[in-house]
Amino acid sequence: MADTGIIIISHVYEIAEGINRLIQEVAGDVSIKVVGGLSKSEIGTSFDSILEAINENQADNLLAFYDLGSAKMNLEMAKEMSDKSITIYDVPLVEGSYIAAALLQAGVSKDDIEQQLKEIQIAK
Amino acid sequence: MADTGIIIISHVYEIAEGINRLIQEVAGDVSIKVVGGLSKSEIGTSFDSILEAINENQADNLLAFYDLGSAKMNLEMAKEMSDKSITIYDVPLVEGSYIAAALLQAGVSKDDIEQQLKEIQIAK
Amino acid sequence: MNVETGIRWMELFNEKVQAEKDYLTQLDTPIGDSDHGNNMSRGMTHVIEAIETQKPDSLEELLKLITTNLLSKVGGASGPLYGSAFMGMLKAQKEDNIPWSAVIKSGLESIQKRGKAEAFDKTMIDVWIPVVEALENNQLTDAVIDQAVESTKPLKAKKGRASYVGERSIGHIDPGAYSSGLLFHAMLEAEAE
Amino acid sequence: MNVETGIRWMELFNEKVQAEKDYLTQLDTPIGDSDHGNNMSRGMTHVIEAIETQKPDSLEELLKLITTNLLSKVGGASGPLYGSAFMGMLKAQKEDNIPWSAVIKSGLESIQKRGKAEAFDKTMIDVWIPVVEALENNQLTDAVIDQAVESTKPLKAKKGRASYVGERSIGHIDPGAYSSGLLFHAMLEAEAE
Ligand SMILES: Nc1ncnc2c1ncn2[C@@H]1O[C@H](COP(=O)(O)OP(=O)(O)O)[C@@H](O)[C@H]1O
Ligand SMILES: Nc1ncnc2c1ncn2[C@@H]1O[C@H](COP(=O)(O)OP(=O)(O)O)[C@@H](O)[C@H]1O
Ligand SMILES: [Mg+2]
Ligand SMILES: [Mg+2]
Ligand SMILES: [Mg+2]
Ligand SMILES: [Mg+2]
Repeated sequence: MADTGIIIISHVYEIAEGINRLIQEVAGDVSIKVVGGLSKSEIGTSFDSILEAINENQADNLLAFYDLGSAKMNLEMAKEMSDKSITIYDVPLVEGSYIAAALLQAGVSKDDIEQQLKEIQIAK
Repeated sequence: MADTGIIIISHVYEIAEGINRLIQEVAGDVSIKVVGGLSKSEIGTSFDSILEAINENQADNLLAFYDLGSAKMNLEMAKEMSDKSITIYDVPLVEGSYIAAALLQAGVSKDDIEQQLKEIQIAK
Repeated sequence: MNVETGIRWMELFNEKVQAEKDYLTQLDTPIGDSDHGNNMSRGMTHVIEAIETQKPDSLEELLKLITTNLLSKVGGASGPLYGSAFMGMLKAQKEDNIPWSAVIKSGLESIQKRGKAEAFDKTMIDVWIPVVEALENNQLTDAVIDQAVESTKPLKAKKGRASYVGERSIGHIDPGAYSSGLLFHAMLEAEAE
Repeated sequence: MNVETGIRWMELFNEKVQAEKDYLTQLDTPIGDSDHGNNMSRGMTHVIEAIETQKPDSLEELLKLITTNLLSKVGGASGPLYGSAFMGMLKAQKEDNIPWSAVIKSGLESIQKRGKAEAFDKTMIDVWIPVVEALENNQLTDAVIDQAVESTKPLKAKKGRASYVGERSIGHIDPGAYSSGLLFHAMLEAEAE
């Protein structure tokens, strides 16, 4: 599944960078791009930097994870403007992206990953 | 509910610090302590530093949030060795602690907060 | 609406946002994350700068510029929402002889498509809905706008960050409703000039 | 078991952990986060240092020192688990005339209390359970230990990080089972000396 990657969107720079370190540990071969904050110090998300992360990710199929609702809206806009196939999951940011990364690394198919993510779906 | 605080345990330094920034934004009056990683660079959790965070938190009633299972085990050991009243929630780390912080800041009771957290409980 | 009035509209909206920046943030404190003033101020500063440097000479160019700047510079939920609103207006405005009320309505629909909010969820659309209705009947006044803003106070939030505090959101004006109020007050003023 | 044998046990365990550090990490790669070697190496380095500086002169002191160092220095799930194991052994060992098999059994029970794993969940307890049984029958050998470690290979993980990869955990030896194997090999060696 080398053509499936992960993008992580958080309102905060450190959260995104920290998740990157956490999941790199178990998924060194998975293409992961993270975006956190409007800048290193400003909290928020922006459509531009999400689109940038989508483009920078080597993979054409992306599993996307976010923290709070407003990140999701920007993610959806970026998805609509991108040619890549992007699936946004309403699952816990840290826990969901960790599971997806571990499974991608283990070579599990996207369908099977979605099955597992469904079990931790939450209203966000 | 000035005597109710929050502790956040993550395997990664940046995740804990980032969550602190995210929830301080909505809960400036809530006593929050976070612990991330074994050190700034090493991923993991340790019983000692969790106990330290528990003690440093001004509040005697603590709502505790963690990322992955091994953090929970250390959290449980620290809970057993502390005199404070600590409740550990099996909810998404970022989303759960954000909701709890926002509600504590709004003056909502612990029971009502637990009701809301139950809705996002996951197997972790 | 032509491009000159449109530019004036944005200038007046910007003035109001900068003047009421602290109040917008204050509204976003009990039921949000205290950044709506900052968000709107940053976004509108960029819109004004872009107007000055790019000097749009059609309404279409103006709406495009507003859309991209709000989308990428606001930073909060209101970014993609106001961005979507102006994108919806841009699309509608391309149609021949479309009335202005229909353009604003298209903006509202885009906000709803993006944010999935319904009427009375205590969001900015609780201002947009009555404004569109009044526009359709040629009855939009400052009083109509103020009343719509005020009507968000008793509501319980069902969308956005305010929904996290549930019952506790009751009794506070929604910050996005207030900034939308400023937007429509500015529109009336620009049209009157 | 007396304090001298206990210290020798820890020295031998440390030697094995340091010698097989890379292999432990390798086992933790397909089904974990590639740190079990580092975790155990760091933890045991502290245990040995503490033995050298504190010079425990009773089994109780020794077990206490092992407990606190593993708890606070290992860093992974194996920290609270091995820490709990030695804490359980410490408690049991205080009873008069308790057989060593019962002390180890109390360690096992503490691991289960902490980690909630059952037999065949593909964790370290899949080594501890057969070891306790063999000890009770006075039949613990290196072969019994090796077989227990190997038995984790076909299992599907139900606890710990390996459980996240579900089916994909099948076919790999559990790293914590392997390090527990080293612990018991070291115990047999220390007792034989
Ligand atoms: N799903 C939504 N639909 C419509 N409006 C929304 C939605 N979510 C939030 N809003 C509006 O956005 C405003 C908050 O904007 P802002 O504070 O800038 O963003 P954030 O909540 O991300 O900090 C709210 O007051 C509300 O009017
Ligand atoms: N709940 C549990 N019960 C028993 N043993 C467990 C449990 N969770 C993990 N383990 C053991 O811990 C080992 C992993 O240890 P380690 O890699 O040091 O920690 P981590 O998984 O936190 O990185 C596993 O191989 C397994 O034997
Ligand atoms: Mg806000
Ligand atoms: Mg915000
Ligand atoms: Mg590990
Ligand atoms: Mg680890």
